[in-house]
This record gives sequence, C-alpha cells and structure tokens, in this order.
Amino acid sequence: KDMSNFIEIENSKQKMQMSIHQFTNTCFKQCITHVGNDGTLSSQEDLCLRNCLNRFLDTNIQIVKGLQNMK
Amino acid sequence: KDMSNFIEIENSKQKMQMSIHQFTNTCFKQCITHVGNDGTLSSQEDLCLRNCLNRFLDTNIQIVKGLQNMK
Amino acid sequence: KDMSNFIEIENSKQKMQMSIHQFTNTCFKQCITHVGNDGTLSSQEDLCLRNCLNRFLDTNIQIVKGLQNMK
Amino acid sequence: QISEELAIVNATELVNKATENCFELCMNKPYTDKNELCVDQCLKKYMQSWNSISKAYLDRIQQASAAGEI
Amino acid sequence: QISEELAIVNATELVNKATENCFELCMNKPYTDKNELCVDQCLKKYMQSWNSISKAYLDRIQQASAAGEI
Amino acid sequence: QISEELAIVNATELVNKATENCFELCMNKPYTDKNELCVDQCLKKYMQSWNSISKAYLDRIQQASAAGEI
Repeated sequence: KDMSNFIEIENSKQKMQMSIHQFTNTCFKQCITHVGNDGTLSSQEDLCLRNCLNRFLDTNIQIVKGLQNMK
Repeated sequence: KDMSNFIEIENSKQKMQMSIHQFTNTCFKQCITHVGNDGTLSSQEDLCLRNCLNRFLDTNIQIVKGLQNMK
Repeated sequence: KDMSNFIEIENSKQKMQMSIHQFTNTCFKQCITHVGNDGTLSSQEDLCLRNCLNRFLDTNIQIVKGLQNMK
Repeated sequence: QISEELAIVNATELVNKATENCFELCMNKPYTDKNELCVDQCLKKYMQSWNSISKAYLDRIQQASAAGEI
Repeated sequence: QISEELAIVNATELVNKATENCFELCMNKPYTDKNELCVDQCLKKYMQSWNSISKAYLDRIQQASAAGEI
Repeated sequence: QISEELAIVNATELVNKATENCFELCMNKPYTDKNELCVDQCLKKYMQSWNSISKAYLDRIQQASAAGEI
C-alpha cells in the first residue's frame, strides 16, 4: 500500500512537472522576444509570463466546464 | 479470439479518433482566423475545413505512394 | 547477453534515427521556403540545412553544459 | 474498461487542443483580461469543426472503400 | 529508482525545450555563426521563466485548494 | 522482429513529417486544388534534405568521437 501511494504521489508530481514544462514553453515563446544583454527577465516580461499562465489556465478551466455542460 | 478482435477494433477506432484530433487541430488553425459573435461556423469556414482535410489526405496518400516507388 | 547487446544497439540506432527526423523537420522548415521546378536542393539550401544542423547541435551542447554548471 | 480509458485519452486530447487553439484566438498580450464570451464561442466553433472534419473523413474512407482502394 | 528515471525525463524535457527556444531566439539564417553569449543568457532567462511560471502555477493551485475548488 | 517494428516506426515518422511539410509548402487556401507535381518535387527535396542532414550529423558525431569528446 505504501508502494502504491508512493507511485501515485510521484505520478502526480510528474504530471505537474510536465505541465510546467509545457506552460513555460508556450509562455516563453509569447513573452520573450529578445534575449538582451544581461540574461535577466525584465519586470514586464515576468508579468507577461505570469499573466500568460493565468489566462491559459482560465481558458483550460472554461473549456473543461464547457465540455461538461455539453454532455 | 473474441477478445483479440475486440482489442483490434478498439485499436483501429482509437487511431481514427487520434487522426481526427490531429486533422481538426491542423485545419482549425488554417481556416478559423477569428471567433465572431455567434459561435457558428460560416459556410466558407466549413468549406475551408473540408477542403483542408481532403488536400491533407491527398498529400498523405501521394507521399506514401512516392516513398513506395522509391524503394 | 548477446540479446541485450542487440537491443541496446538497436535502441541507440533508433534514437539517432528519431533525432534525424526531428532535425530534418526543423531545418527543412527553416531552409526550404519554396519547392521550385526540378525537385533538387540548391547548393544554398543544402548549405543552409547543414549549418542549421550544426548550430542546433552547438546550441544543444551549450545548453547541456550550462545546466550542468548550474547544479 | 479499455474503452473507458480510451474515452479519457480522447477527452484529454480534445481539451488540450481546444485550449491551445482558443487561447491563441481569444487572448491578447499582455494577457491581462479573461475573455470568457470568446472562449465559449471558440469552443462551439471547435466542436463544430471536429464534427465537420470527422464526417468528411468518414465520407472519404467510405468512398475509398467503395472504389476498392482500401 | 523511479524518482531517478523521472528526474532524467524532466532534465531531458528541459534541455529539449530550452534548446528549441534558444536556437529560435539566438540563431539567424544562414546559420553560419555560433552565438554563445546569447545562448548562455537565453538559458538564464529560460530558467528564470521556468521558476516564475512554476511559482505562479503553485500559487494558483493553492488558491483553488483554499477556495475548495479542488 | 524488433528491427521490423522499428522500421515501421521510422517509415511512419517520415511519412508524417513529409506530409506535414509538403502540405504546408504546396497547398494554398481555400485548398480547392490538388498540386501533385509540387508534392512529388517536395518529397524529393525532403528525402535529399533527410540524407544531407543525416550525413552531416554522422560527420559531427565522428568528429566528436575522434576528438575524444564522446
């Protein structure tokens, strides 16, 4: 039982990690258009990334709800 | 034997479903460029989608034949 | 033991093949912008493809080293 | 039970692709505002597109089958 | 051992996505020159972006959890 | 038998990528016309590209191997 708990927890951690990879990839493409000289995110880029993530999650939640209502 | 038939049928149904997901994703990006006010496909958009699918399948078939001829 | 060697070799050959598929897909999109009349690569296109591959591998190697230094 | 798992795989794929396409169509940088009306209508359009493509694909398979090509 | 394999999967995914994005941002056709400074700085930005997205995602999950939504 | 399955995986990947790239290069909206000549020539170019990339990649691996880097 401990073993199956362990696998379940690792599994959900892994799903979250893969989601973070996907979100970072999507929002980096949207928000980071040049590299600049010092390799640090501007506050504007950082805000864009966080807004991008939140709007992506909003869209995802609304799509799930919308599909549930269609059934 | 019934079980292996069942799995084979489910398997080919599933491949078709995944193809439909891929075609819809590709052709939606090509043909639907704005959402509009009423959430219905225009006849022009619908025609574009069906033509997109048919040209994609034409291309696919021709690529397969072309590769077979190369062997 | 021969069997596991065989599987290991097949496995690494397969990884290389999949990498070549990925590189070809990426660099074809970058370097081949029109099909032309005779279906042969121009020397300029061929040079672009090989440079694209080499710069992609350079980037990949530098990213791996950069991440190792961060640890 | 196999069918059930496949249904989950399909629903997940549909959610992912619709989310990606409707995020692209409905959200404008700097991504400050939700756009719920647009997302709802985009989802409707996505589902209609899915149905239209699906039907056209089955038609095509039937034609090829009737012509003895497959 | 499972955790170790997952760590490799994650590192591979990070390398692939950072390579793809930094190749896109730093290399110009006809791809004759390396651009090592750009790639280094791009990787720094990519890692910062990963951390920022990661934190914002966990915040969002906690909020939803606190609100009883999940 | 393993080799055979891998050959199918590789052929499928080649067909998928060539289809995607040649659809992109040869078809124009509203997608009314086939363009068979273009697709044939595109496929030739794709195969040449595959061979060129393949050779350049093996060269690179051999160089790295000769230099003791791998």
